[in-house]
Amino acid sequence: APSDPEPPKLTIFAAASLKTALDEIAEAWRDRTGGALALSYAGSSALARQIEQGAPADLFVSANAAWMDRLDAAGLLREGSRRDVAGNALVLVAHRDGADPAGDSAGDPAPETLAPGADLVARLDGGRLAMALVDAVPAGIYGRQALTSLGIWEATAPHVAQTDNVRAALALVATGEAPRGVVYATDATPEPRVRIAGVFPAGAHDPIVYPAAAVADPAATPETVDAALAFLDFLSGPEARAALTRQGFALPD
Amino acid sequence: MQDGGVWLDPATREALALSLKVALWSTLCALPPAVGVALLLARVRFPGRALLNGVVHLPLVLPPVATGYLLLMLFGRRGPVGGWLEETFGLVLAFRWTGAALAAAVMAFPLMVRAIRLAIEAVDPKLEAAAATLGAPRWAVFGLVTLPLILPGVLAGAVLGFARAMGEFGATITFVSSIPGETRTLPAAIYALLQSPGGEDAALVLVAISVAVSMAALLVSEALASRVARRIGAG
Amino acid sequence: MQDGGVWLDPATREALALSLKVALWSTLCALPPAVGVALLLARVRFPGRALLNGVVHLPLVLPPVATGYLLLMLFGRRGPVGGWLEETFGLVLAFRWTGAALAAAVMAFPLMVRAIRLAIEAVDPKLEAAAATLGAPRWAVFGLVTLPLILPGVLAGAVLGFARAMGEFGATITFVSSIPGETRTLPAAIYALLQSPGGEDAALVLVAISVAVSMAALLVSEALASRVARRIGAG
Amino acid sequence: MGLSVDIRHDFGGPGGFSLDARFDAPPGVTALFGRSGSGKTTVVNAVAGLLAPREGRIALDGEVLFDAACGPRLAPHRRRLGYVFQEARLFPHLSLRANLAFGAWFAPGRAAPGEFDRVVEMLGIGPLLDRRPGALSGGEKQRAAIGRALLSRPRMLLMDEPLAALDEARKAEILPYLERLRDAAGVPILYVSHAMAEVARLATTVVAMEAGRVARAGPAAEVLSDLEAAPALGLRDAGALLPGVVAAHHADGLTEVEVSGGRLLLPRMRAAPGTRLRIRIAAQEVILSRTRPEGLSALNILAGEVVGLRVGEGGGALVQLRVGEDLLLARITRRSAAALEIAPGAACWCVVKSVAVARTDVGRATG
Amino acid sequence: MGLSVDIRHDFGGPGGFSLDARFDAPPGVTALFGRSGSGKTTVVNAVAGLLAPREGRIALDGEVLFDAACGPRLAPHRRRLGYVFQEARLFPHLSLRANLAFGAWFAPGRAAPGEFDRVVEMLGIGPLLDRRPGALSGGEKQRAAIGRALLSRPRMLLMDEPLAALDEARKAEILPYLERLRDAAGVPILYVSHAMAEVARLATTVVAMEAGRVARAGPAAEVLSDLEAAPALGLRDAGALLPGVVAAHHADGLTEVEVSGGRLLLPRMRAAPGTRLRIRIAAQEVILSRTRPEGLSALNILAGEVVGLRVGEGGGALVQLRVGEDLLLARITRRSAAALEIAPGAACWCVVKSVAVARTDVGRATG
Ligand SMILES: Nc1ncnc2c1ncn2[C@@H]1O[C@H](COP(=O)(O)OP(=O)(O)OP(=O)(O)O)[C@@H](O)[C@H]1O
Ligand SMILES: Nc1ncnc2c1ncn2[C@@H]1O[C@H](COP(=O)(O)OP(=O)(O)OP(=O)(O)O)[C@@H](O)[C@H]1O
Ligand code: MOO
Ligand SMILES: [Mg+2]
Ligand SMILES: [Mg+2]
Repeated sequence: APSDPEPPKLTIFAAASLKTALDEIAEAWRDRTGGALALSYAGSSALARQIEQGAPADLFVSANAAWMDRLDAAGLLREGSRRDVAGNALVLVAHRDGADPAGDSAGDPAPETLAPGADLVARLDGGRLAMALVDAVPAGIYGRQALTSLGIWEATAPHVAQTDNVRAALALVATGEAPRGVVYATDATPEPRVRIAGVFPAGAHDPIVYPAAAVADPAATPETVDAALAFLDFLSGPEARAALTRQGFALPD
Repeated sequence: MQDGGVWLDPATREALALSLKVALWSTLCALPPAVGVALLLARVRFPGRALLNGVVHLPLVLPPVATGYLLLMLFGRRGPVGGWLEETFGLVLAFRWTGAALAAAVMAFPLMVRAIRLAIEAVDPKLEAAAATLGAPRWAVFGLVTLPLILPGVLAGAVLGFARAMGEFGATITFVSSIPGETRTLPAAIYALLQSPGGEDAALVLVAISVAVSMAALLVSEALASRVARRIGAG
Repeated sequence: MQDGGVWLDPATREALALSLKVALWSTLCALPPAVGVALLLARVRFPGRALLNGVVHLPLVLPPVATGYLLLMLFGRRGPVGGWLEETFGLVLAFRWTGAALAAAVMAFPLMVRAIRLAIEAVDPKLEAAAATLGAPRWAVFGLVTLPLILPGVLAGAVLGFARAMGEFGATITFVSSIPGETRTLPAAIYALLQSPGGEDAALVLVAISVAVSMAALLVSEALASRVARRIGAG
Repeated sequence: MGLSVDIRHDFGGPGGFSLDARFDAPPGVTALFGRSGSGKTTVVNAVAGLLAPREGRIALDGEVLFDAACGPRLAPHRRRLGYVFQEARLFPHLSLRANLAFGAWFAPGRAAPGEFDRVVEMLGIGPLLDRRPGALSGGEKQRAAIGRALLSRPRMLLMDEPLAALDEARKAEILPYLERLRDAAGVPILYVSHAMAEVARLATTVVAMEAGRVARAGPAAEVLSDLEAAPALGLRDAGALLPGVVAAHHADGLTEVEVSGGRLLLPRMRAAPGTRLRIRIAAQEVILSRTRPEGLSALNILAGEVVGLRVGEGGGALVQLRVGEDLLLARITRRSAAALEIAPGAACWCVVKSVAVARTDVGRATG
Repeated sequence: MGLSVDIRHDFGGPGGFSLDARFDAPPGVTALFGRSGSGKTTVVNAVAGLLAPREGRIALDGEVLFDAACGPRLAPHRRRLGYVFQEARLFPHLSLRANLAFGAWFAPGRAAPGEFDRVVEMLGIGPLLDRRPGALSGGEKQRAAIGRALLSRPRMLLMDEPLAALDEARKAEILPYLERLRDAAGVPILYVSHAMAEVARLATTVVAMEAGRVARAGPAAEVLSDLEAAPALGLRDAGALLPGVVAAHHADGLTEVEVSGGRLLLPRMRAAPGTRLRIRIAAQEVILSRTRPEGLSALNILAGEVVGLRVGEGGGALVQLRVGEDLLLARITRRSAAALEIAPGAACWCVVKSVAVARTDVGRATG
């Protein structure tokens, strides 16, 4: 409550891809509660490992369910605090030639829904398909799942250029280095140099969710625990949802 | 970022101040052991010399993330060294700026050692012998002859180390995360910006700041070095 | 990874071979310009010297990802330099191991320049003057006196560069991504493994390979260097 | 023809030194003589092109090497001057053999066959050829440095105290070689030395420097027999140069040399009868007598006439005598000068020991 | 007491050199004499502790500095030997002043007041104190190196050709200082030199080296007047040492010195009557006569008796004579030896010019 004398400062470890949205939400939280937040953005894997090593995080927002699962299994999460706070979609982006730097999508052809057996390779025109690392980085893993379920992974794999994170894949398409790329919708929408050329049919890959949970710290004061749980609630609240939506995130059901 | 530009953005200022603090401390703390190790490698033949040499170079060879991972495992609160340090000296490295300094120092260490070692190998041992015949014990020979003569190399090592520390990112963020005000250095801030849509412009500003700081450090070091060189050289 | 261990894992072997190729080529190609730039910085006072010095150090100061971005902008197919290279020489860097070598070379460049520059500054100009009085024109003085005398420094620079190239990851993957057999070097593989839960053990194996290779390179270089030093020194 | 130097230069810094040197060095050997710190090396460096004087001009055989005002500033490697530095400056990374060969790689034309071996032999560095400079003694380094300069086939040699680190025997082997170079090959030499014996033997021209200025310059025979120049050159080292011609070799190991004032018997030398020589007679080794002395072990007694007398401090006096057509200097005590009534015009017998004229004191005359 | 050296060492490599040196150096100045490459610097390095010989033992004043077998190997800085290197080896990063002061920082005890200024004055490097070695001439560097060693208050001085780069006048200023050091301060000196004049003046002991071996060692007066040792030391440089006592100073600038065989008139010297001196009479400056010569400018005529004769190659002969209680050497031609019927037992007059005995030839006698 805003009347609390001195709310504890929370440290939140969050996947870097959530930065814009979370910064906005943190601002709102501060305005609302006066509580200070320290947000540490990095790759989900690094953050998870740090929590394993006793990092002073009160909350963890991951881009990847697998790492959250691992912390869960290790008993490092506060019982019952885990929830999905956001979702995302995977899209096929294409480089938009210099013609329309304003990023006005009006002239763009409407995105197609990729069908099983679609000839992605032909659309590459000899170029590369940019993706995040397909067996390590979440966006890459989802992408590979999608292409596999469409039955075109085998054919496409030799043409894939993998990057260490999904933003780098986006950059490859944005600079025109790669004609096509598979990225999150949240990354594609604000980038004027790419257009969304395709979307994946529902069920082509596991649902993309961003789980959040409070970290179990036996030394934590009750106030901190309360504040952490309160922030989790706030994350699922209307203000946060609005911010997430503004950044293009889907909302969990 | 409100009106007033990045210069007034407290988060940026915080990151810059932290980067400077981390880079300075890591350079200062790594320099003496770097001189020591360089001396060992350049002058002493001992078993395990090759191993030491290899270990020193490790942070260069490994991807920074791997180095960060190893640091986390060793110096993390639950790591063998980190735990011991905390118990014995109450020194916590994990998720503190001290840890960021450690990571930066480790990454910069091979660069420092090499530069200093090169300088040591260029010192004419005849001068050291002359100092010894004048009654100077080993430490005095080192302090009065060797050290002044390798000063340009030490300076070069310090500059390389400082620059590397200013740019260090992979190992730092993997080891101590990116906690604002504690471990969020400029590179970590740049990374975070690059990870979020529309962050490129803000990232460019940080890049520019980072470049400006390092350029200033370079200029200062060059001026110092040329002064030292003038003293040693034509004199 | 089937039974038989990583040594037989073709993907690992591929990454190792590629890393070696990239590191070797980047070292070899960067060495001559590094010598040139080191000479310029050490010996010539010209306007823009500070700028050149700064530019050389940039890759050290910037987070590798930022360097990778800059490379992409400049040397990508659509980048000003990249496009020109492709048109003029048919040289494509994007998504090729050549691009990885470029990234590695750029990252290693400041280290090489520093080491070589230190060595150049340690050369007694009186020896070069002596060579000139014996009729040796500038290039011969360089080739017959300066270069042999700075060989230990060049070697040290090469080792630093090679090690750095073996460990380079951030700039490489940002610039040329990670394509198995073309640009997927050991560090990229290590990074990938470290991203997924449970990948640590496999990553450690790659780390060990990487360390072993670099140790070997170190040992060879040390042996070479001590041979050179013996020739120059007591002789 | 020859070398012409006319330069001014200042070194800044505490106790700064300023040089103002002007002299002409005709072909032959020009000795730069002067106390430590008088500016000899600075002059040689300027001639070699290693130092650009603030002001002035340097020309060799009519070709301007350096002109501070507007003219050329020839790079050192285009001057083709073989420089033997005061410190050996051998290349530490090259074997002695490669050090010696270094200059020849860039010299135009081809070496005289056997030249390398001759030089190595003369310098006594044959067994050391495969060593590196770091493993040589001080004198060995210096010899190698001499060889390196000689073998670069220079059009002029600059030698800065080349023999200072060497023993007498070794010097006696190198000096004749330098003489042959001067006479047969006609290579001019600018020669810095503190040793008057070397200077007197080799030099055709003497330039005495004092505190950055040329105190006295001129033909060696003239300067060395000059009463006024003697203090500047050092009294102990005063001594005149007599030109002579080998007359005969005697069975008992002596060589007879004809000088304008008579005949001298000197220790045997390898020079065919008829060879022209120059013989340094150190002033302190000449004994004067008003009557012709008899029964002395000294074999050479020449008749002379006193030309000048200079009484110095400390009980000594320097006497200049005409012996035949040449001038001789004798250093005696003031007491003797008084006792013998030495004065201009007085007739005197000059006693010179044969052996006092050391082998290093006898040089071949130029041209 | 004194230094005792007994070492063996081999350098590998092409034309490898092997050293086998054994000599004792009693207090005073021990001259290491020998041709270039004979191993002098190697011996000095071993004494200084900069080279550990393969085998042997070095002791100073009874204290073992080095014993290859089992004993101590004292580090150089514990030996407290002031070493003047053949090349100056000044510290390039320190001013001349700091270079000079370097040794004093580590020496036990306090410097004699004014010592620094005295040394600087004697070496003539006062105006250069604030310069760095890079801005000094060759001779200036060498003088600074001498000063540095002197000011380190060593218990022994090792000097490797310390005066080679200096002019005669400068040498004449430094030699008396070294003498005072030897006599007044009792600092023993191991002195490497090619210059016999220096050796003869300073040395109380002479060690002649040849190709890594000690060819002859002994008290200076004995070795220098020894007919057999003369070739090893260089014939031109042969000359005996006569002990003498200052008898009187004359108004005409001469000093009278009493030697066992009579009185010598020498150029004036600054030494009170009664001072004991040693005077080097170079063999080639002695003229022999069977009858007492008259009317010569040479003032010193001593009666002697031939002890030995050594006929060399090249027309020369070396004669050893007893003059009073001491031995004198004279170098004359074979022809004169025959003409004068020089043979052991023959009575002879020895003519020595006053001025031929240069100031550098007269030293104070030890102790
Ligand atoms: N490191 C080395 N390796 C091989 N030989 C060496 C080494 N140092 C010296 N020598 C040889 O040992 C011999 C003696 O050297 P040293 O320096 O003692 O001579 P030196 O008597 O001092 O001569 P100089 O008068 O020329 O200085 C020389 O022939 C030299 O070539
Ligand atoms: N770089 C310099 N800066 C200032 N002074 C210098 C520099 N180089 C030489 N000098 C001074 O110039 C003077 C002349 O030096 P130079 O080397 O020509 O003397 P030199 O006659 O060769 O003496 P030496 O016989 O001792 O070698 C010396 O007093 C020296 O201190
Ligand atoms: O936010 Mo991520 O874990 O870098 O895709
Ligand atoms: Mg000089
Ligand atoms: Mg020597």
